[in-house]
Amino acid sequence: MDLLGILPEILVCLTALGVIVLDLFLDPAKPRTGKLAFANGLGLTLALGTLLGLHWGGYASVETFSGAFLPDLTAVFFRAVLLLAALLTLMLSVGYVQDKLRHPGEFYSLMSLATLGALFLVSASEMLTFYLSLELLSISSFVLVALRKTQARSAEAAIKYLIFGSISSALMLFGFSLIYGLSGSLNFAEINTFLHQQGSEFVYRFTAVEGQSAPAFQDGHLKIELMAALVLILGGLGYKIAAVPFHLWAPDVYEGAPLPVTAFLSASSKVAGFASLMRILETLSADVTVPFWTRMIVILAVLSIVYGNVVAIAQQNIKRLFAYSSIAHAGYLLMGIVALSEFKSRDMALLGLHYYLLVYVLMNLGAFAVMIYFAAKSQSVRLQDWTGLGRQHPWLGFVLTACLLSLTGLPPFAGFLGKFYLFGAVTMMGSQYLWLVLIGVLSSVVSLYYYARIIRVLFFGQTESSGSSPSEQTPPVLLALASGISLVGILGLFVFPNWVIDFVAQINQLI
Amino acid sequence: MALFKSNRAHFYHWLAAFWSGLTLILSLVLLSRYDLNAAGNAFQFVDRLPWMPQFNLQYQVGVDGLSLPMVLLTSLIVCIAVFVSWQTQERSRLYFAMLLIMETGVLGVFTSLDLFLFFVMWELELIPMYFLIGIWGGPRREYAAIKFILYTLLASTLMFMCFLAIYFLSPLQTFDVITLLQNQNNLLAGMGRPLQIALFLSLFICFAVKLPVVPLHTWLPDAHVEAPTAISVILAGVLLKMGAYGMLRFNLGFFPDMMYWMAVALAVLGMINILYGALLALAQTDMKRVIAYSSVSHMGFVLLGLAAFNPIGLNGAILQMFTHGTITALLFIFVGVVYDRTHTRDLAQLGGLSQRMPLAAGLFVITALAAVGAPGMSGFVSEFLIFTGTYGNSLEGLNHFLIQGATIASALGIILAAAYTLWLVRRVFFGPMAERWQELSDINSTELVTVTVLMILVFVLGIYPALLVDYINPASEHLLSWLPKVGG
Amino acid sequence: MNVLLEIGVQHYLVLATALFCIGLYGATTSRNLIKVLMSIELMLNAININFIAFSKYVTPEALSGQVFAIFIITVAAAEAGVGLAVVLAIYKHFKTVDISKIHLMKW
Amino acid sequence: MTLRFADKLVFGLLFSAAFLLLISLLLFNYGEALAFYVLATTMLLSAAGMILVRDLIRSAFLLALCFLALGGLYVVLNAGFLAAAQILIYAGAVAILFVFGVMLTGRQHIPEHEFDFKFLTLIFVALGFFALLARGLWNGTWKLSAEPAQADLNTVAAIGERFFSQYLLPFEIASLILLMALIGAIVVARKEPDHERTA
Repeated sequence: MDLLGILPEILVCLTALGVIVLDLFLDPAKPRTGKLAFANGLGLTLALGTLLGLHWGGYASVETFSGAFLPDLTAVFFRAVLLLAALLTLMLSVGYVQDKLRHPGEFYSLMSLATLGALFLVSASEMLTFYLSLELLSISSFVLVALRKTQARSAEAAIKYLIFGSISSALMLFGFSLIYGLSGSLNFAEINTFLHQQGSEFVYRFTAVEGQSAPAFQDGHLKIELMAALVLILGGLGYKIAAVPFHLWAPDVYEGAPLPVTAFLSASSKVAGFASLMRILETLSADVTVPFWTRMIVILAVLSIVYGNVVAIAQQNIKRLFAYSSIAHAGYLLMGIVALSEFKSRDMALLGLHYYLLVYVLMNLGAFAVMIYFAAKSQSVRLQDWTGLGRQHPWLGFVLTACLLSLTGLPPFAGFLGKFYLFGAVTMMGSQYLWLVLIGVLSSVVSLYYYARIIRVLFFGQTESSGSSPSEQTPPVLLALASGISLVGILGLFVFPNWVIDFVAQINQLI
Repeated sequence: MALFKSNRAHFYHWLAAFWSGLTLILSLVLLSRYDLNAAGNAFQFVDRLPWMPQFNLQYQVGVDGLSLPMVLLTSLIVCIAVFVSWQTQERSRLYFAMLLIMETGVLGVFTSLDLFLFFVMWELELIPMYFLIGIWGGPRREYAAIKFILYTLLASTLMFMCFLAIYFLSPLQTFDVITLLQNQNNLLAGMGRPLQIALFLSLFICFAVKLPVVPLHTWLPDAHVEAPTAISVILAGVLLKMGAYGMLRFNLGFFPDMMYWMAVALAVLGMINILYGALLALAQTDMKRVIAYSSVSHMGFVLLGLAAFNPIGLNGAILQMFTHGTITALLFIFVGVVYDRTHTRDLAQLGGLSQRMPLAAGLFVITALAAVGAPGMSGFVSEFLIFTGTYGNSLEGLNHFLIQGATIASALGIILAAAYTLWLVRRVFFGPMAERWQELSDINSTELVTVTVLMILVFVLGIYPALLVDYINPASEHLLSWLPKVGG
Repeated sequence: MNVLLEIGVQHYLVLATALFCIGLYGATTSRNLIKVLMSIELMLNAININFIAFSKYVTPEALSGQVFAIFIITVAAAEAGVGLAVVLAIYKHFKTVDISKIHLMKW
Repeated sequence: MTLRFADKLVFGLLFSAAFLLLISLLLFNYGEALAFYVLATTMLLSAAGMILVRDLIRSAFLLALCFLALGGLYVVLNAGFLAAAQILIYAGAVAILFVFGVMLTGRQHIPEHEFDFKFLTLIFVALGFFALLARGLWNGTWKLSAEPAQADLNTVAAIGERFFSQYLLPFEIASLILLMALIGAIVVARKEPDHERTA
């Protein structure tokens, strides 16, 4: 058995276990967050290094574990993104964990386990592994959300997350069971082959009756069993990416969860959700199913974009605002998924999805890094309490501004290029989807309104005369480093997007 | 071409002055080395660098007779704006950084020869503007800033859509402006007529917001009033030109036949702009608002010149862009001078200031004359060219007369302009003076230098317009050569 | 009558669907958190019926459905454990397990 | 507690009937159809009762009954190992876990299911969903196997063998899930030694 491909996962797993064991040996009376974070960061860095080293070393991925684990190039990309996200989350969390959480060991261990679930999720190639990795990610997220035990909101968020999560994973499983019944297999590749070969059996044919005019249905309707499977699976995954109407948990969970956990959910969980959605849809794509799921995704995309952006305008709580913003971003990414359905726009769509998810992680975590510091400074996550913070901390304020503008999709930040690829892919599908692009573009303008509100509060407002000069309050090194990495990332990816393009082109050649 | 390397200047006024001065010198060098004898259609100093070769995307810049005056204007006005804002103390580092980033953006707009780069630069100019208005602006700055950015961004989304469609739906699959302009005939091949019209109109609306054309102009007075002086100078002097530039470069360049088809509409829009702006200017009590609306009026002349579809009118329009840039900059500088001393722009409170600041009053009178379009100054030349052009416009039949009618109606705008400008002069500098203005000082040397430089330019162009028209004319002839029926 | 007497995969599917709907109904309408968790268990059990029925009728040799069901049971147990722990935390803060009274944040 | 008598009736009847039938079926394998119908009815009724009964403890016991009946169904489906697992894990552990949960959170009376318009609407939505899905699945084109299922397949050994070959990775992930749930549940449910409450 070839264990080299799974080595990064093994390292992350060992890290998670190592951290919890290390926690036992450390004196609980002394501050131990730093040591635990260091150990965890070391493990994650090692895993990321291994992953990249294997890739650059020319290691060719092979299916292992009887087809359960397929670390193809897409998976390599997303695993790198996920490990990066985990590292950034780790960096920005240290201060918060030290101040607010009583269980640093459990926090870091669970964070690593959740990351591990996400890693397995993006490279799973059969339904059982897929489901189990999803649950590993989900259940550890539930616990992470509940981890701030002194806060009632934390528990409330956790229970809401848990209920919604369990129901939607049950829906998805029901869909899985139907697919299993239809195809007789759990393996993604076999399911895809089956649908290609016998997909036409799942369509109601309307044959012309003599003497009557020909029926209007050329391709017919999908039979209910396949349709139900598709709807249920998409519903379950729609929850993971917080697409409307499966978004109900998101605002409350974002608000109630500890801030680093919110950051983690908004980055890692979303990346894992989209990577897995791409893989599932690729599995379920055959001539008969593609038109159906395309229609569904279009509806989800439009609803998410419009709803997320419009409701975000009214938010006063930064965490809630980011929840709605993340819903809207799910909508933009779903537009890319729509463009996956056609051959001519497929390359562009893949590029858009890969690029945007990478950039999304950077800009979101950059924003959260600054927000965690500001929240600690002002002891609040309400927008009006942040007045003038940008003036006190011009550098962090600048990073936050850059991330917000990138989220809006303004040049010269990478978010702009990402949106360009996504919208471009949809444009390539032809003029029948131009209205979708128009909605996307116009709602980006709407999003500027609420992002600009944050910027306005940070910079335009009157500085409260707290008498503290910027120099005496330097943010923690790691947090500053995380925000710096994000900033460099979103600027650098704008100027040098080529390596991502080349990488995705490589993926396409393999497909 | 090193014009773009000027952003992110780090500290203080001198550094900003140095960079913007350097940019000005460089653009003058550019002017002197520009080859007048080359054919009008060629872009010169083209510089290209692959950016995303997979998408035929590159960093490509260059200038022609249309963009060269604009580059010159931009670097001049920004340099002047730096001196105008010499007094800015509060967070000057950020202020000048923003100013220079904006200059980068605007220069990029005028020189980029790649649609994608053009769009990036177009947006790049927005963000600093938002901060400049929002942080250093007047009492209602937040409202003005967000209104400005939302208007412009909404408009530019239309442009973005249009560029996407041009790239992905046309057979050319490129953002390269030079290639696109050379192949404009099959640029739109394979697209239905409604889509073509939609593309054209979305581009037009985008630039119309920036110009601004009348129903879309409401952001302008707010932004002008709330912005600090130097920013008003840039806003009126440079940013409005971006709209006109876009219209000439892209609407006329990519869709010449549709532009031609819209000629009458253009003339009428221009006329409305001129008259409506002038009438509203008459009704204002805020100095800045008067000038803001006069900008609307003056930019109407650009539209009108465009509608002539002959080189004379087009030369006039481009020249008008330049002269309006200089003259409005002058006007705003004077508003700034007055406001710095009196801390009010309310015409009801001002008056008789010439007793305390005679030099400023004298100079302001000259500027006002220039704004009105008195002979001997550049405003006169450009407006004269526009009127001659449009009166002898190259359309046929009824349209010909319709445009002539619009021209005559617009001539009324000149009278109105005289009315509101002279009225402004009278209300501010003459008449009885309130007691509290006794302590005012006259215009200082920094201000005097900036004003003089601009004023010399106004006179020079007024007396010897060929200085610029020589550059402009080949470009405008080339632009018109694509038209289906016009013989140039 | 033959259809009713000869038990095939359809019968199990309909049964599973019924159980699933009952569970879904309970999970979405119940006001008691513990009952919600119990309803979710019902849904998972309905899925198990599906998998095991398919395992018998579709892939009698491979047994993959049965294996899947075993894992679902495992995960369900884990989920129930974590769920009840969170419910206890809720009870500690709110002194109730009534969903309609847990609304620090608007739903 | 108005339905106390009805509760008792339902509860007692179901429990006794189901146990008798379950045991007899397990022992004598008395006809698949009959077993299916009896077990299915028991299961559905106890599930519905679990949802509708107000007392939580009874709910929990009805849930256990439902799990038991399911275990019986698994026997009918030639899944002996699963039946054992079902009864041990679900009926034995999970249901009892819920009973503990009910005890720890106090047996509060939470009013629900008023017989009003909303209730009726929801019932109809649920029924409609069920009807649509059931009809589709009943007529579904499943990939049915040609050869009949072997009743004597040694499922325990077969499943064990598959755990360590084909499904090794899921097995490992499942072990991680259990570990994580253990850590998580302890962390979340544990009382803090010096519990200070901050706003």
